[in-house]
Amino acid sequence: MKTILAAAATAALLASSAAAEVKVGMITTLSGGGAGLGIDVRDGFMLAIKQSGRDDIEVVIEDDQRKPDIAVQLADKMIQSEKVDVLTGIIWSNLAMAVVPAATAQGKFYLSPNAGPSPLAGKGCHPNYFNVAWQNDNLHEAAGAYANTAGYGNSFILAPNYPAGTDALTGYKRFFEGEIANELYTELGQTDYAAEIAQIRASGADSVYFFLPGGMGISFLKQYADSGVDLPVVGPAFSFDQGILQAVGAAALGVVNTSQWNKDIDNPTNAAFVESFQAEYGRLPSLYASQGFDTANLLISAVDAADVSDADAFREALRAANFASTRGDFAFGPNHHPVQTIYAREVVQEGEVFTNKTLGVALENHSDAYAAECKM
Amino acid sequence: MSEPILSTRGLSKSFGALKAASDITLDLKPGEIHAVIGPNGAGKSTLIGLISGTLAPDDGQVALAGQDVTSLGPEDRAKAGLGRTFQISALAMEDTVLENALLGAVGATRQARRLFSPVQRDTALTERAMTALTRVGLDKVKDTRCAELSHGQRRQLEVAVALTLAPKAFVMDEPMAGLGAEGSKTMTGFLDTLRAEAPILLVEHDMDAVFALADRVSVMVYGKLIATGTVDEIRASRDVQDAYLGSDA
Amino acid sequence: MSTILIFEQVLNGLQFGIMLFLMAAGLTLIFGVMGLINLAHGSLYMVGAFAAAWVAGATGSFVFALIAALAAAAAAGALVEIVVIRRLYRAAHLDQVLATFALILIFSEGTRWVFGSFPLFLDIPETLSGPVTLPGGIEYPRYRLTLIGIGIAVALGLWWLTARTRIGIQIRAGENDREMIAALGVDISKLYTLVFALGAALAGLAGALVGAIQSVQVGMGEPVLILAFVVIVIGGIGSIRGAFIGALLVGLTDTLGGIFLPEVFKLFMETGAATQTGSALASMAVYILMSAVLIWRPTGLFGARG
Amino acid sequence: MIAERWITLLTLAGFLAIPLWALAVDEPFTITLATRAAILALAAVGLNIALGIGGMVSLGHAAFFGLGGYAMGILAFHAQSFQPLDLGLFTIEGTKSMPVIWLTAIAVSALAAWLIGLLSLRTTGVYFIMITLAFGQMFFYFAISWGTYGGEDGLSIYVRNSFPGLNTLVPIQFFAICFVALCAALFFQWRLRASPFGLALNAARQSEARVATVGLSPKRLKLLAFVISGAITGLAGALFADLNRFVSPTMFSWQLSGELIILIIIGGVGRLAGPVIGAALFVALEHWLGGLTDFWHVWLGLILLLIVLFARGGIVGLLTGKAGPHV
Repeated sequence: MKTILAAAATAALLASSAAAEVKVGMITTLSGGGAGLGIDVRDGFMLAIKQSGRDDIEVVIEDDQRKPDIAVQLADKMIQSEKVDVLTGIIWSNLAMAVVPAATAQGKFYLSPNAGPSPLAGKGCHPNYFNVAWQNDNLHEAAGAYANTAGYGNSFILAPNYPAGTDALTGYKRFFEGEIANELYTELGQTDYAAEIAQIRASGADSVYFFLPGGMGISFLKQYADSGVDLPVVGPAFSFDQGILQAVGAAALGVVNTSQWNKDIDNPTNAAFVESFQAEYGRLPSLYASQGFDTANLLISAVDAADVSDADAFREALRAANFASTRGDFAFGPNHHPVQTIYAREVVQEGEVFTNKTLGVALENHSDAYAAECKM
Repeated sequence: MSEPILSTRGLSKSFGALKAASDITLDLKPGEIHAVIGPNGAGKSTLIGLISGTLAPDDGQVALAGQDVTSLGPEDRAKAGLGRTFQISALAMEDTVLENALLGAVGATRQARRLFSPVQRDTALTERAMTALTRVGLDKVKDTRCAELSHGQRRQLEVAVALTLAPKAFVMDEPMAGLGAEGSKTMTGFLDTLRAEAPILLVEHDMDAVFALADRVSVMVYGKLIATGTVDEIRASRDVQDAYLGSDA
Repeated sequence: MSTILIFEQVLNGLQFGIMLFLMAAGLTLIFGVMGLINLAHGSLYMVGAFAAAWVAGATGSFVFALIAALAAAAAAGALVEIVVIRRLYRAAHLDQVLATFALILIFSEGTRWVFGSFPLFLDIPETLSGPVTLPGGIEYPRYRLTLIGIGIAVALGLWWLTARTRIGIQIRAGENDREMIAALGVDISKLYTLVFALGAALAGLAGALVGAIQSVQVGMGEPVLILAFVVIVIGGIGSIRGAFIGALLVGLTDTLGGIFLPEVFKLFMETGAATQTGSALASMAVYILMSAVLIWRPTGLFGARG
Repeated sequence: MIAERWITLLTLAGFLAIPLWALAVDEPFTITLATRAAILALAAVGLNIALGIGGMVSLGHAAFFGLGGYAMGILAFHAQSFQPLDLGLFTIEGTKSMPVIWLTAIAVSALAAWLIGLLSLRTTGVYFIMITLAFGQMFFYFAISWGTYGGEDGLSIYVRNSFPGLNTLVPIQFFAICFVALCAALFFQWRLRASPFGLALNAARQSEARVATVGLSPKRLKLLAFVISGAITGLAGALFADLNRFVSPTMFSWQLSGELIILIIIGGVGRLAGPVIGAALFVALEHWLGGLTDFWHVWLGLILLLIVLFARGGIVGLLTGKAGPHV
């Protein structure tokens, strides 16, 4: 055992004396349902690595199949066998909850390109955990704030019956000042919303807020558009990202949704990102792609500033967030979650393609509700 | 006159509109072989089902050794002392001959709750099983899988498993079927000696065997018993001639 | 809660049930005739939806899309029957389970290989979109009414097919006795391929019809498959009539449970907890229904006894 | 053709050799993979007693796997948060001790198996498959919406639970625990199969009428087998949770029940080594094919098809040249 440890130490010394090699483990969903999100994160991330032209960052990519136990197993592999320094890539909150606490406890850095479950932002926060996307509640809070400015006074709100769904409705209610006509928890994976739409019709609400990620959102929007109910709909960006919009089609036109990013956000990094992503992959980038891209650029900025084997210095470099984000200004709050502006955007049609147009700011320099609980 | 070991009183069973058994009353006395004969579809299998407990009667009672067993299921009737063989072999076909006989021994000695000691190393159980196999002449094929046995051997194994139970009464559903002339003769000889251990209610198509073995014969037609008597009485009965023997034999 | 809303929810439950029936009918037919547990039935549903989405995208015609869905699913079904399933009729149920599970993997990932990881677009045809006003002032989507109509037509068609036609007689005979039907001089393997393709076509039709109001994506078939199994088990395996009743029961239980259970819990709990508890119980409702039916009648409502 | 006994011994020897080799060349992840395979094999051994010997095709064994997992998760959660578990009448302290957790997992899943078995055994065949599925789904949806223990997010346990005298965080030591548990279960199954009970249970699978005729109740035999089966799968669930230091409702999913059945069919139904070979092969394929292509499920599907079509009786059936028990 001793000799193995010694060998490992020598190897570490050698590595640090050479060009600061950084090994990144990316665990993301590349097969089965929901693979589209993981593929976008991966493509965005790898685009940034490629553009940086660096050869001192090595990325190992593995498919978690959206199964928590597989994700844990892959994390073990990356830590034990690949000996990565930084982990990233997980899309889903439940997978993040399975992987992140154990990984950070073992001294690894974790950069979240998508999931931001509330325990990791509050009591369970960790100095080595950085969220580059959002805390889960953020976009819902922004939607609540937008609903106020739009003058809505009575919302019908619905989400699937699981923790992220509860968080979503809580987030919306945290900022929305009007009445709640009804609060509905649907079945996870539900595909038919006729019954819910009938309730919306009968509820007397003046607006609808829903959080139904993936195929659930597609089904809801198509059925809603066909139902003849014409209350305005607000949602988080997840049901209106570039990958999903084409499948919803005209049913989504005019729907307002909240996002920390859009392809028309006016800054040079974003313009270059949108253009190069399209050139590289032949499709418009989604917000997941932008998150992957930002995550990689944050990492690159930290690698430039500090040696990953010096954990404290590297952590400081990450905290500084000294990189040009596709969202414009980007900074971390005390719990290592973003403090950022969240926009309201509207679904529009550009030629054959459905996409989003920014309407305005929903929440300016917004942090999250859990930062105060974080002690680190 | 001795008390019957097994008796039925007014047993009836219908399947929809079909009266498969109506008002069947018969008994089985110590030391006798009582044969039930009748054409196909007469309700003999239904009667066996009612007696062994796989079918619940619409009406009537079954008593075994003075105990009313009408409400009991097949396993409890077996516990009460009924040894039954099947017309279509119901054996554990993937298991060996010995294993099937051992099952009988395990059931008879109520040892199925033992989870951890190998049954084949239990000398009491194996002796009980081997004794039964030897008596029907299957001891030499004890390690053969049932699926590889001939029809006749399966019949013999059915009887052997019933023997391991040391029952108070046997109910046998066509034990001669598929045996061939030679095998039939052996089985007839064996059953002849068996009646001293426990009486046998014998449902059988093989008339030679029935007439050679039976102390009494009951004739069943269309779900009813039309006659019961000694072999000679039955042979002489006009009713039986008309309903059955005349047309069939 | 108003009567209109309740009536509308009952319609929704019926419509959901009738779509389930399209899936369940094929499943129960295949099990009844060939004794095959076909887990890949959900994949045929997906094949139908993808074929419809692809053809609708290329031609813009919903009718062509439906024809394509029927044809593609039937062809996929026949192909699978000839290449794989045919070798499994005499195999243990467990081998059938493993083989058809393998088919799910191949179909799902194969579809993702061809069509990519993002959902496809399939829309309701112009003429059927929007709501209609029913007597009593209920506004109800025209497309969903059409679905109910198509489902009932298919149910009647199936009844006619099995009760009144030569092929139906063969199918019913095949359920009872494989040797007998062969002795009648019917080409049994052709009959099986035909029945399998018919079941597949029904699944494909359901996939296309439902795909227009849901999301056409890989993995869409499995949740429906599980529900379809629930349906045929409640109805009694092999019984088309049982599948129809079972489908309506499941559709109504699922829809009405989701609406009314939270309301019931609100009577004695605070709102947030009530909706969550009610929804949790609602998602279990069809399974509770199924186990209750099976405990009461171990072979389903219309299953063969004994 | 090879005798089954040798296959079992060779399989176990191989199972032991690979992690030892991995330890020597410092490939700790291979040890983790072997541990995962051992635990899945243990769960499938449990199912194999019900399925392979008793003929009960349960598509609800994930219920027991999940219960074992949550027994671990809940006890360890209360230990790490220092809040006793309030059961109304009395409270229980959380614990990080593996033996205590295992006993709890076994007891809880055995109780659940008794209840589920009692109701499900009224049915047979496909109806039995579906009613067990229904019970599994009820647990699944309950776990998803039960917020106290994380709902769909699941529960993270930060440090692996402890076993007296061992450091469970060292991969090879945790593997040793799981491997010993697997061997113990296999030994138990071997003795069980040869016992009077095993003989009767095996006969009950082939002919319920035969068993009833010798005075035994097939239902009661099957129920006891189902309880034993559920208890072993529950133990595996507790170990699986400890391997991942995480429990979530996916442990209750019907896909997991299906996977366990598939492991058994690949290896060989009713065979001692069947679940072990099946699990090892499945984990190896998952790992190796997953590394080759994003679309590895297609190839996995094709391999499974080939096994069904050309290796009746699974791998063990292929090696011994005997088809094995018919379920």
